Amino acid sequence: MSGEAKLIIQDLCHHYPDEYTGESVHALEGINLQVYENEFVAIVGPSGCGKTTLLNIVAGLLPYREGRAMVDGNEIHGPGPDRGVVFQEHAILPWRSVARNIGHGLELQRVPKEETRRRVQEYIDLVGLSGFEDRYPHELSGGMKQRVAVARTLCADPVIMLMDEPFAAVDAQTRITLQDELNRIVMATRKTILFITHSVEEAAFLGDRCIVFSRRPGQIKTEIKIDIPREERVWKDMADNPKFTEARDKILRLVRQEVTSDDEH
Amino acid sequence: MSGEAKLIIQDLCHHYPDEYTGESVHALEGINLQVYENEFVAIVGPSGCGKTTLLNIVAGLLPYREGRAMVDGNEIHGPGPDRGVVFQEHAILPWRSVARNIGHGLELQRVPKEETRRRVQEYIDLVGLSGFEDRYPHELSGGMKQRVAVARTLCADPVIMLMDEPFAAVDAQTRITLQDELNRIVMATRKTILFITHSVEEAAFLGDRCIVFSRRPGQIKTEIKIDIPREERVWKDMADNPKFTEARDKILRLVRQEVTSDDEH
Amino acid sequence: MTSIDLQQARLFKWKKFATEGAGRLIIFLVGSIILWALISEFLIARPDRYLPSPLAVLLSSADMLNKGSLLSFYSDTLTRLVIGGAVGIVIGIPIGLLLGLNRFVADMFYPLMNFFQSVSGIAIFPVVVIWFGNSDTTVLIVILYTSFFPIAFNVLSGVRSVPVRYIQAARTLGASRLQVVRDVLLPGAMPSIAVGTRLSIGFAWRAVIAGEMLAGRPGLGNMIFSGQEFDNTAQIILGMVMIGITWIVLDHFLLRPLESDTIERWGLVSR
Amino acid sequence: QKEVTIGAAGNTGGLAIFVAQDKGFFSKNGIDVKVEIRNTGSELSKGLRSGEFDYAPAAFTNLPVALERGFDVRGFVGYVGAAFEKTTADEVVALIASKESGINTMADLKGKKVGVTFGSTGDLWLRQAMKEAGLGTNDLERINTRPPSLVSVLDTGGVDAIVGWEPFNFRATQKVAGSKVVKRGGDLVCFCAYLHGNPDRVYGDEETTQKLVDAVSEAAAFVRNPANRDEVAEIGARFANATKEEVMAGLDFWVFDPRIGSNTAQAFRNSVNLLIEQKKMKAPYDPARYLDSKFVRSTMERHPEWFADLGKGS
Amino acid sequence: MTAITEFSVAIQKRVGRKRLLKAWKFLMGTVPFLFIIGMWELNTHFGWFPPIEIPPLSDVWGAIFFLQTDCPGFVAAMQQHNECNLTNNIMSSVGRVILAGFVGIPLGIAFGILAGMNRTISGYLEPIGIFMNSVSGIAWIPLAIVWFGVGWETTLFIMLNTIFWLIFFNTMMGVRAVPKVLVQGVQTMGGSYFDTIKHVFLPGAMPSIITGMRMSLGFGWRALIAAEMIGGDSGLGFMIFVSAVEFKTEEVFLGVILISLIYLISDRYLLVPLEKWTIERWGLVWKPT
Ligand SMILES: Nc1ncnc2c1ncn2[C@@H]1O[C@H](COP(=O)(O)OP(=O)(O)OP(=O)(O)O)[C@@H](O)[C@H]1O
Ligand SMILES: Nc1ncnc2c1ncn2[C@@H]1O[C@H](COP(=O)(O)OP(=O)(O)OP(=O)(O)O)[C@@H](O)[C@H]1O
Ligand SMILES: [Mg+2]
Ligand SMILES: [Mg+2]
Repeated sequence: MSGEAKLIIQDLCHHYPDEYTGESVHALEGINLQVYENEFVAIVGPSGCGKTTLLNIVAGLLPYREGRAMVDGNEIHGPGPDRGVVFQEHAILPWRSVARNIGHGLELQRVPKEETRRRVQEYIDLVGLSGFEDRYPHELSGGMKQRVAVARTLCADPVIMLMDEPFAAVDAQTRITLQDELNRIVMATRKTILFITHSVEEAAFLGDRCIVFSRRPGQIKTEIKIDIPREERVWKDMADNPKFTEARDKILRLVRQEVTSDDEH
Repeated sequence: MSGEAKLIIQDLCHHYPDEYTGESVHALEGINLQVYENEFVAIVGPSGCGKTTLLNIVAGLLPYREGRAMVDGNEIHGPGPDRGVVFQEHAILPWRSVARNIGHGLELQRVPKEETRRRVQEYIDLVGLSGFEDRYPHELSGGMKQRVAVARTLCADPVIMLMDEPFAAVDAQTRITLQDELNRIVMATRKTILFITHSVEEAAFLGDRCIVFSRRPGQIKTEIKIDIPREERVWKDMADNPKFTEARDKILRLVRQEVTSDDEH
Repeated sequence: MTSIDLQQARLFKWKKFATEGAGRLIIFLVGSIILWALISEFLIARPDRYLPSPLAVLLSSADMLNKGSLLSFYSDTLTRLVIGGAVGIVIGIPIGLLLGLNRFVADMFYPLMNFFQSVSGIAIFPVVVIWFGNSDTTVLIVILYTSFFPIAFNVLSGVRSVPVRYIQAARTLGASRLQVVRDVLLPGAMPSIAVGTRLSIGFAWRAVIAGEMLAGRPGLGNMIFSGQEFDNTAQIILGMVMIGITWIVLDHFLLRPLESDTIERWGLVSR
Repeated sequence: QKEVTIGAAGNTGGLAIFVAQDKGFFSKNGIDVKVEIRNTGSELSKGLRSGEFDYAPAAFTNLPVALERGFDVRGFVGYVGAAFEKTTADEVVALIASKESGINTMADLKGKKVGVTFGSTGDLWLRQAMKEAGLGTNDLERINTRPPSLVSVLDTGGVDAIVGWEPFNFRATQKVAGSKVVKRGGDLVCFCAYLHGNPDRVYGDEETTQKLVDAVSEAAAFVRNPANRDEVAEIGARFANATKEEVMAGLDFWVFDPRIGSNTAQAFRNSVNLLIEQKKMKAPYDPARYLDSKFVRSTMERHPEWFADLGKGS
Repeated sequence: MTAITEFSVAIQKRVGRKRLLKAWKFLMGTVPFLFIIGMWELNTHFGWFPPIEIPPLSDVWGAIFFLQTDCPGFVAAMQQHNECNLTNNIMSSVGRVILAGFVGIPLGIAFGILAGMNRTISGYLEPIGIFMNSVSGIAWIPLAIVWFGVGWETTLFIMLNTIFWLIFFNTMMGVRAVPKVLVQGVQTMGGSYFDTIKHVFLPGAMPSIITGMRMSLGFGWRALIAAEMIGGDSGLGFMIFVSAVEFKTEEVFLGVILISLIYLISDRYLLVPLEKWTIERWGLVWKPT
């Protein structure tokens, strides 16, 4: 991988205390992971394997005890604007207009008004929401809301962007559009991204590298490189792209194994 | 057609007054229709063409001014137990158990308790709800609720049964089961039925005669006889039944015409 | 599990007990009584006048129990609540029904009812006193007045919110107007009636206390009021504590179950 | 023999009624009476209106207002006060100031808070006393206080002074350390109250009314007799919310004179004039429409001994 | 169609059926009021009930001027001149509501937010609140009189006690209902603890707070009137109570009518629109409490 590691995770484990019995749930076990600059890492794995847990730790929303997690060389302690998060549900604020939602991160960092306005407009254009600046979230469709969420995170210019199943809640048609768009945005902004998904197709389509998690306690099972140039990653051409179908089928097999062994369990 | 006409509709028109402008919506225009004893008439037509309006008039829920509508030779004035209605949404009462919902019509007509119990049990068995007598509607699935609604109407022993898209709100799988079941029930009870649906397949599968409505103002466009013996009407054999596929495609074509001309409009 | 784990688990359980549910409540109650006693003992210059100690309040209750006045006040107040509240509800339900059933009647009387609802029961007290003197009748009228509106308005909206489909279905089964009311509208409005009843009794409870105070009729309200007039602060606090506890018990064990029962039984509201 | 309900105020002003009840003067004169106690005069009037009582007393301070608005009653015997010999009687009313307030004279009231029951005779007296001392209505703040609360508001320092009557005055001086009487009485107003009932009641059963007047007159004579002080105080303590000493102290100031005469009428007129001045009434009210002396006259003729100790008047 | 139906259809077309229905509804609603006023006038005429029980309508109207007799004018009334009895009482009641609102609402919001964010705090504040709400505001009056004496302090205390807990509970519920992701979203953008309050909890709880404000006005106004009657020395509640003592029934009627009008108007034209505005603007669904 080109560049330095933006995110470094070493021997990370996590246990949740159980509310009732006091016994703990073992969610993550010995995770070692590095995400390099400009890289798009996708994580897939069976439900409940600890993907969200990992992301929350990186985002600083969940304190950790065992192992280390560093962004840009700094140990993670609590959330910060160096790691932008896009959540599955629309985490944008209903009481702020589109423009003010997107500019929120800059506002919190006390960036001057003029500068904020300029950058907000830039990202509004980037995600194709021109004309909707003054709308409120309840006036937008689900797909548009997620675009606002992506733009909001981008606008704060984080070192790494964390996305937790961002497109899980939108319908299939919109999802495809959003994936194409995200791809375009990644090309344009060259962001470093850690992307969590349930969908194998999504992982294969978007990721430079795809990491497959095992069942709980979540461990890294394999990682698969997907060597398709970003320019070629457009859905309408994908069905014919052998690299894509191959990667997809491989990931699918690995995930299936996990799910089935889970069932036997 | 065998037997006498149970339902006679002559030159029926209907206008709704508009709440805002005071102008009226022309919903039905010159409907002439007869439903004979033991006959199953299905009505299809584009959305908003006035099907529900027609059914409400026959049910007596909507007063009409122009034309005539008679059941069993009596002019229709208000609702009555001679016309049983099965609505799309579950119109069964949440505060009555299954058995008491089904026996409600008999209760209202002050049929003796013993007799009521016997008949209710008969219909519970008929619709396959034995064992659920004392459950409350919120404990049932959508399909089961519709079975209760059908049993309730049957139990009151109406001259004609009116059904307004009764299966529109249940999922596809359940729907097929319910259609098979309704067919079986029709065979067993030999009821006269006026059935409204959006689904061309449903109309072709259930109807002895299918009436296609034009766009609003609703007029009868054509009627198609479907000459399949009831015993043969089972979904698993239908795909191979040429009479069925032929009728279905014919109705489909007619409805498509209406919808498309609607779009051009 | 190691012994350390066990110890930790025990600690965890204890922590849970201290921060949640009944345990927290017990700690809270004991704590606040101790705090009260301390404040009364050390911070207040004339505790018997401004904040008598818990013990003084307890003694005052023993004293009043002895004289028999406490129980008689208590039963007087409850009797008034039951009579006034019941009459308010019994009048409120049919009127709410009538308004819910008939658009014409509703259009006509809704604004009137709305106006009188905003005239709070306590504000009409001086008027009622002129009409009926400082009598039980006055207190009852004020209770009735306050408890009438919540139930009437709730029944009205309850009846209105019964889906038209239910009514149509019953009609097509051959139900008469009366049968529709009995079989569809009343049960359909039941959750609202339960909510309204709870609200009504809550309003009535306030009205009883205020009415007794203002009219000087014997009861808990008057007990706290005369406590002030005769400089017996312990009696005031005793009365307040009894008022609070009575309401919590009444609401928690009688009215709330009534409400949730009707609503949950028929699955009308998914919670 | 039907039971008659009589309302009385919970202060020592009702001694004649309490004594009549306790010593059996009612039954002796042939009536069966139940006595109901209320805190204020206005509560009594409202009770009479709503039919809680057959007879009740009301003072000349708030009664005329009600009369003007159609409250139809006839006063037929004195309850407390002495508007027969002269037109005023207010020794029982006093202004009591707390030690901290530093009030020594009426003039010191300027800018102070005074607790007084609105609409009571005490209120009327205060206004007159202020006028006498050259104080305007804005010079001090009047706080409406129900009679039983008078002592405690003075005690807590909620007010600087109170205007009340017995037993509250005496109680205040006893309970509130350092408080003292700044002004008492002064022939400013008449603290007069008469027993009355609505005309149907009074004239519908004149026999009962007469018996009641007889009983009250006899009891009043008993109360006035200095030899009975101790016993009277004991009875008073049981009926009113007061101690024996408090009742005893009140006996020096209350006058129990059942008679009705032209001075009574004049006292009534004076009171009405003050009320008009205060914008509480609109027009004068003829006392003849309220007062009826025929029952007391009859008693006086038949039992002169009950009135022998009283002075002359008209 | 007959001429009449034609005419009616023409009118319906011109004005709009909805608007006609609304006007009709309004007219219907006034009928009982007119009837009551009519009966009231007839009573004055025939004297069924004496004026002490039901004063003539004209007297109630006249009471306004009577109470203001020596009031030098509008400016003086605003300055609370001593002779402007009616306006003084109105202003002191309304003023107390406003004052209690100014103190109670921010306090209630502050504690409500703290309690909503922190289970431990709420765990201890909640039982106090439940008990305080159970001991209805009115039952506090005697103790308040002991503590603060008769006067504005007592009435203000009663108001505050009522308002504070309602706002507190509503804010707490509102804060608890704010989805956690919204908070996390702000945190991950570098928002501080204070930022989450300002940008998430406060606006998120706003509809609930405003509902609480509506309830406060309803309950607070009632409690205030009662407190003024029992332990106050000014205000509309005080006025009607004193007027009743002095048998000035027309002033009592006037006071009662004013009390409900002030409440109705402030609820209808201030709080209901405010409630609607926040809810509709942000597309938040209103949850009945
Ligand atoms: N707060 C918590 N307390 C206790 N256990 C938790 C908590 N959050 C998650 N878990 C448990 O930890 C495990 C991992 O959860 P996590 O949400 O990380 O899974 P996931 O991979 O994101 O699943 P999904 O694909 O369904 O989102 C699950 O078994 C879950 O039940
Ligand atoms: N109460 C009403 N007032 C005014 N217009 C109405 C009313 N009910 C229905 N309409 C109008 O009358 C027309 C026919 O309505 P109807 O409900 O009978 O159609 P439908 O064929 O049942 O449609 P769908 O298939 O969608 O159920 C529609 O255009 C509708 O907008
Ligand atoms: Mg997850
Ligand atoms: Mg329809």
